[in-house]
Amino acid sequence: ADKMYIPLISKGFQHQFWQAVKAGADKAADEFGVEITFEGPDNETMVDRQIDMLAAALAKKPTAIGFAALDSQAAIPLLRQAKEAGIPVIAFDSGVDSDIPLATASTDNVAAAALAADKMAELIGGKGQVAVVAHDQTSRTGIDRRDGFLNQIKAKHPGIEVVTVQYGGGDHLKSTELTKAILTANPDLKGIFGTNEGSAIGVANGVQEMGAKGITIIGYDSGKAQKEAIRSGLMAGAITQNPVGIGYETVKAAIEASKGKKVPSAIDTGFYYYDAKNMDNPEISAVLYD
Amino acid sequence: MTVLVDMKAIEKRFPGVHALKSVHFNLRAGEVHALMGENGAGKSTLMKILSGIYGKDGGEMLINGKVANPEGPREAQDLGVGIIHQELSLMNDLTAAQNIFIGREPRLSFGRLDEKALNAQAQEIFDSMNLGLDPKAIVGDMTIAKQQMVEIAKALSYRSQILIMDEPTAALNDAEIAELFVIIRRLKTEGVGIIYISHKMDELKQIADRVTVMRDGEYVGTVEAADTPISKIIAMMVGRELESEEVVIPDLSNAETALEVLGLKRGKEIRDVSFSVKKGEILGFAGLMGAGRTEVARAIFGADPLDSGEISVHGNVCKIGSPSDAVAHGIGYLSEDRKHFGLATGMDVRANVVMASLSEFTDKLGRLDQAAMKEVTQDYIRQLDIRTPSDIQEVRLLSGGNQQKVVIAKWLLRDCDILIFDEPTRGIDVGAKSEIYKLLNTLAEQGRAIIVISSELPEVMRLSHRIAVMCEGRLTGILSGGSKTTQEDIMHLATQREAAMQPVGEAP
Amino acid sequence: MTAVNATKRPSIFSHLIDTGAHQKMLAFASLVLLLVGFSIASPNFMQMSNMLAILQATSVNGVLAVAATLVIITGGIDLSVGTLMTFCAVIAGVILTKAGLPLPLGLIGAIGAGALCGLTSGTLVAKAKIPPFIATLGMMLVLKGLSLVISGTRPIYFNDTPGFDQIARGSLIGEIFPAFPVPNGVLILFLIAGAAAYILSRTVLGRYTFALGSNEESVRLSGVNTEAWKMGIYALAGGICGVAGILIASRLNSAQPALGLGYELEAIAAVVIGGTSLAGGRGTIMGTLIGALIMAVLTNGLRVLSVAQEWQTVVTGVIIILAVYADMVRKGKT
Amino acid sequence: MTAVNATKRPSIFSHLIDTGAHQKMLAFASLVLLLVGFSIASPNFMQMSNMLAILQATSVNGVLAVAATLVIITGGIDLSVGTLMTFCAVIAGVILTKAGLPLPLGLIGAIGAGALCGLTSGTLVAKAKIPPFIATLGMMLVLKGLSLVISGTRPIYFNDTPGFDQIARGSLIGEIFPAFPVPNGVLILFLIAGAAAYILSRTVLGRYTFALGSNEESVRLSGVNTEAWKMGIYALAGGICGVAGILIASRLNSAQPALGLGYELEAIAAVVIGGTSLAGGRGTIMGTLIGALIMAVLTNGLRVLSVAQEWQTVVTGVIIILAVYADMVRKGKT
Ligand SMILES: Nc1ncnc2c1ncn2[C@@H]1O[C@H](COP(=O)(O)OP(=O)(O)OP(=O)(O)O)[C@@H](O)[C@H]1O
Ligand SMILES: Nc1ncnc2c1ncn2[C@@H]1O[C@H](COP(=O)(O)OP(=O)(O)OP(=O)(O)O)[C@@H](O)[C@H]1O
Ligand SMILES: [Mg+2]
Ligand SMILES: [Mg+2]
Repeated sequence: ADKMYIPLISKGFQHQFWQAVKAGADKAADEFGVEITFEGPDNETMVDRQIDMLAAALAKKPTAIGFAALDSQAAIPLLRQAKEAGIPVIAFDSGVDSDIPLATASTDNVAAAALAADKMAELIGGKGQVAVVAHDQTSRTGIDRRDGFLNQIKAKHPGIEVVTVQYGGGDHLKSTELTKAILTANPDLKGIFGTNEGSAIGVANGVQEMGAKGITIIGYDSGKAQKEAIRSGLMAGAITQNPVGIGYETVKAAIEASKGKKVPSAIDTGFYYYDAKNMDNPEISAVLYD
Repeated sequence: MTVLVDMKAIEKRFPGVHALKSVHFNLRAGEVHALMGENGAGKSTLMKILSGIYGKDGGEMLINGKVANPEGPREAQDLGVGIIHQELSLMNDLTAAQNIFIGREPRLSFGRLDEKALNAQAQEIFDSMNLGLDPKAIVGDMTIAKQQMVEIAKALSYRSQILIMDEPTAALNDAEIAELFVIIRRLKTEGVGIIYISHKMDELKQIADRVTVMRDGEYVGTVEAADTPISKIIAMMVGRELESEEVVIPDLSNAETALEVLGLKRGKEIRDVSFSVKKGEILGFAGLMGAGRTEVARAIFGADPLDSGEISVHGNVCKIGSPSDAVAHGIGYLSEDRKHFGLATGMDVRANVVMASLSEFTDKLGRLDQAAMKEVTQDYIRQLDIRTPSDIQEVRLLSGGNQQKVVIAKWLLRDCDILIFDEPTRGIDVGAKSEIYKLLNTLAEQGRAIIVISSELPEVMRLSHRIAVMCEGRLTGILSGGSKTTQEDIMHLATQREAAMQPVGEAP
Repeated sequence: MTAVNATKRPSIFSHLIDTGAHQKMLAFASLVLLLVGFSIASPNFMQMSNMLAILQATSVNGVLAVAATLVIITGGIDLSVGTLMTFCAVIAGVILTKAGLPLPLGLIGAIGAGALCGLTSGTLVAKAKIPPFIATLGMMLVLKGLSLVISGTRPIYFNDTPGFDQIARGSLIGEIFPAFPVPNGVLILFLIAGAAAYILSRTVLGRYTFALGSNEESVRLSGVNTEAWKMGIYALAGGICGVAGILIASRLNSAQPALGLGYELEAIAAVVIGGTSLAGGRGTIMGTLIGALIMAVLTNGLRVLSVAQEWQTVVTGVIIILAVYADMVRKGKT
Repeated sequence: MTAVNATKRPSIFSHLIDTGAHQKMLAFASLVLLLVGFSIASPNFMQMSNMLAILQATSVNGVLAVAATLVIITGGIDLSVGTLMTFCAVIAGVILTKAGLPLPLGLIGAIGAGALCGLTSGTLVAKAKIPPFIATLGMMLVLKGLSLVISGTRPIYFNDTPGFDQIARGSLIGEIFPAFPVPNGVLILFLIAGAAAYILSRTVLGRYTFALGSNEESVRLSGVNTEAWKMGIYALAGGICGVAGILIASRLNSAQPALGLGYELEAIAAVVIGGTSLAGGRGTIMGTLIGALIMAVLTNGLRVLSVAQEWQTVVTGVIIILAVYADMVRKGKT
């Protein structure tokens, strides 16, 4: 018989985070002997393009589908179509406002960003000005990480003022440029939180180019540059999710669901804060990627 | 005498048009060989074959005794063939000198340009033409006549042994034409063979040695210019005799004034111009290149803004801020530059003819009546004898003269009370010209006021009931039409610079 | 003046029609070639559901491309189509969800907002003489910002407007012919395209659209109020973008305020692949539709074939170039 | 040939020159206006470090805009500048990091790859007669895909090439005048701009660049091998994009294969704001530089003022339109 085929429709493709998810999915595919494909739109605003991808994936009569929804509602009709065709759907990274996905493998971005806020407060001594360089103003991950950070600061760290939130689209160069502008505008700034890999590297770059001293940078995700910046002390640390785990678990759950097995409805793949001290711990280094 | 060019039984077809049917033509060294024929006869096409722009479909071509099939203008140039195209083809953003030497710029090492040498060489050519043009002037800012001069200078700069001039004088006035003839005579003595195309019959006697006539893509015959009367050549061209008419000046003493212009001013171009035209009158405008006639016409039509001045139509002062205002007041303007301002050359004949009158063919919902548009267009195609395979042929594929007829048809259809024709017969053949003269007279008889701007004095004199003359932006006088006024009278006013400002001769 | 009568030469006329038809047939052939190729390569491609998915994917981009065609024929360009679409979707969201007004008001509001924005671009181009590229680039940014401002940077859902999602997703045709559940979005695309084609070929507005692109100055000197007409064309294009806004909002059952950037290039690409010249003066809606379909078939087909995403991009680029190259070859331009 | 001597009427000609200088002065004035406005609005704006940040921010976009200017003057357009830049950065990464070859080879490789891709676009445009919009759109997609393929969809770091990040970030000027640590990236921008300006005004290539944009057919009929020259210009523009690739790679100390989309519109916007006509035939590098600076100052200033992101976008759109409108008014076009 043909191999099982499981397409994964993600939120992105080119970013290192999504490539790490893909790596995890590929690993599971090898392990269980199934065939997968992995694709996602150019950026996280392209909700309708993602739906077109989902439609094309359905046309291939897959065994199961992995889906990271850019919008919690927009894809529901197609998911219904999948359900009618008896194709199990596993959500990853973000959930869907529907009971169709049998399982959701994701990170709690709000809680993770709150952890970043706590670490930031700890590192700058509980008071002072901080800024956020976010990757997106409207996407689920962008909103969750920004609001997770802001709300935690507001709730738990009254001495800290978030002076500005700016959005660089995850573009390294744009994030660099806007970090420099933030530093110019706020000479007393103590720290900056970058909400994804591109933003974090942009922040580190901007701080370096401006020669600013004493800025605490907290990033998100990993990647070689970010890991090195943390090792060298340029960045204080970062939140890491477990993208490889997300990819792996998604494929695994999809296979089980397609065999009619019961899968847990929420698969929390977890997140960690890492810095120069703990990043070589096996538990942490396992979820970091280059 | 050496034969430079010998074209035998040349054939050329375009989709839907058999443009050349076994045409013969030869050119000797040191002669001016005029190529004559009605609009669309195939003159330009024949010359494009000689200059390598089109390939021929049949026949044989010898250049300097050798069989030649130049593929592209570069090869033709190498064979000694230079051409001044009928349609201006200059680079508007570049200077005169840069245009003239495009592809042959004087260079320094490493592909650097020697701009100094470039300008100096251009200046040399202008000097030899006795032409006061600045080599560094941007071509796009020049008047059409000056652009034509640049084209001529460019062709001369190649020092070709065979020089084709396709209607070089269409945009020039008499003084400029005289200068061009001096150059042509000088080239003749140098042994250059010149092929000369023109619709101005009087030029034949002055410059041509032999005349070849074409009709409808066919070869009619070749005659010696000196011993063939013009009327015979015209008969060869159009296939019948044309009778020439004298201007008849109607009595307009009781006619109401249609258009009155008072104190029109704009910068240096228009300096206090006032005149009026009555219903039924044809007012001619004469002047040298750059006299400002076009500027005045455009100003009245609202195409360019004014500094000051008052325009009244049928006695009512009106504010004309744009051409659409002017048309709403019943004023029409046929531009001298058909390619840039007269036609949408990418559209078909029908679309161009109805362009100014679309509201006539539109119903309440904005739908167009194609059938009606087709019918009127075909009427004009017949009336003006526009040579086109159909009314939906793209205008750019028509011959130059036929394009001009399309513009005329556009304004005839618009049926304005006041019509300004700027160089209406530019590039139009003799036969069609007399048809257009008749039309203008008919329009005047119907009570329309007509202004004709023309650089051809015979045309102005043949048509005008009164003749306004301009010089350097001023109206230097208004002469009465008819045989009493001579060319000298007009030239006198046309060259009356500054100082003497008194208008001579008042309205009748 | 010999009697070279046009009516005596019918061959020319019919020849012209032939060439025209021939060309469109061949453009269509490119499309068919793609369809056949993908069908052979993958058995899953040629299914009713996938064909419907392709049509549905064409609908939004197709409507935007129709709007872009109008502006491009005048010799302009409209970079704001994508964000204008989003803006109109947000306006519909505000009217229907935030203000809770009835559905027709929402639709009128979206289309009206589109027309108004188009009119603004048109005014900038026609009256202020700002080059279309800049005027619509500015509008693109302004509308992108305003969509975020008005929506409060979050999606507006249409859950309280029952039937809203059926505008694009439902299928009137499917109710009559259950075997062909063509989504309404596609129907709307064809209606809009038909209307635009009619306007272009049969009305004064259409005539001036071509004339402006062909030689604006000569049109002005024919006494036409070119500024007003140009503004009208931009407004019409804007209104059509409003329809696209409704379509995408209905498909997503939400107004996504950040959407729309990058859509302008895709729309313009469809227009140019369809044979409309960016220099203005010539173009057809039919061509644009075929162009939009070529893009959609290509994207879908490569996905169905499971081509790796990075290679999908490469192949798309190559095929766009080839499609237009084929067009040039048959027009004898090379 | 009457004695209407142009030199007898110096007013017209000198008027033209006056207007020219006047115009550039005024374009510059827009820029100064922005600078002054932001300085008043925020005390932090007018600091040396921020001015350097603005210059640095101009460098990549400025170099791309110079490349785009060349192509636009020929009457074309280049949508591939952004992804070509990325492609060249990736090529440099492959040569330097993956193959471990010496620095100069990496630089030559990047610029050479850029020139080659430019030549390809040029060939498609000049020989295959594919409209520049489509040819470069296709190239944009192809290069985007190839960058991902070649890099294996991950960034290539230049950690093993010491000094690579100093290409853009270091400051030769700063070593001489420590008070003005102008980054090398800016220096390179000015060098490239200077070279391009020289080529445009003083060399045969530059002459044909303008001539092609002005009236290609007439150039061809003058016996110039227009195809070869056009290909040369696209290749030159491609090479310049290669320099931009080196700059961005050096600034990020890595080749980011997914970057580059959207950069083309920004570059073209700088060109048009700088007064170059998209119709071709006219334009200046100086204008483009000013255009790029206007964009950079605007973006930076609004960020320094901490204007909310969505309003930043709106204001940017409005100011781009106003800047060009001011240009139109002083040219007396409205
Ligand atoms: N490229 C073309 N495609 C189709 N028909 C053409 C083309 N060029 C010329 N023709 C047709 O060939 C015929 C001859 O045109 P040509 O330009 O040689 O005339 P001409 O004698 O120069 O006329 P004129 O005095 O008006 O300039 C005309 O009927 C014209 O419409
Ligand atoms: N685009 C332009 N730029 C600068 N000067 C111009 C321009 N067009 C016309 N002029 C100048 O305006 C004056 C009037 O030119 P205009 O074309 O009106 O003359 P005209 O009497 O119609 O002559 P022609 O016989 O050449 O048509 C001349 O001095 C001319 O040089
Ligand atoms: Mg001719
Ligand atoms: Mg004139």
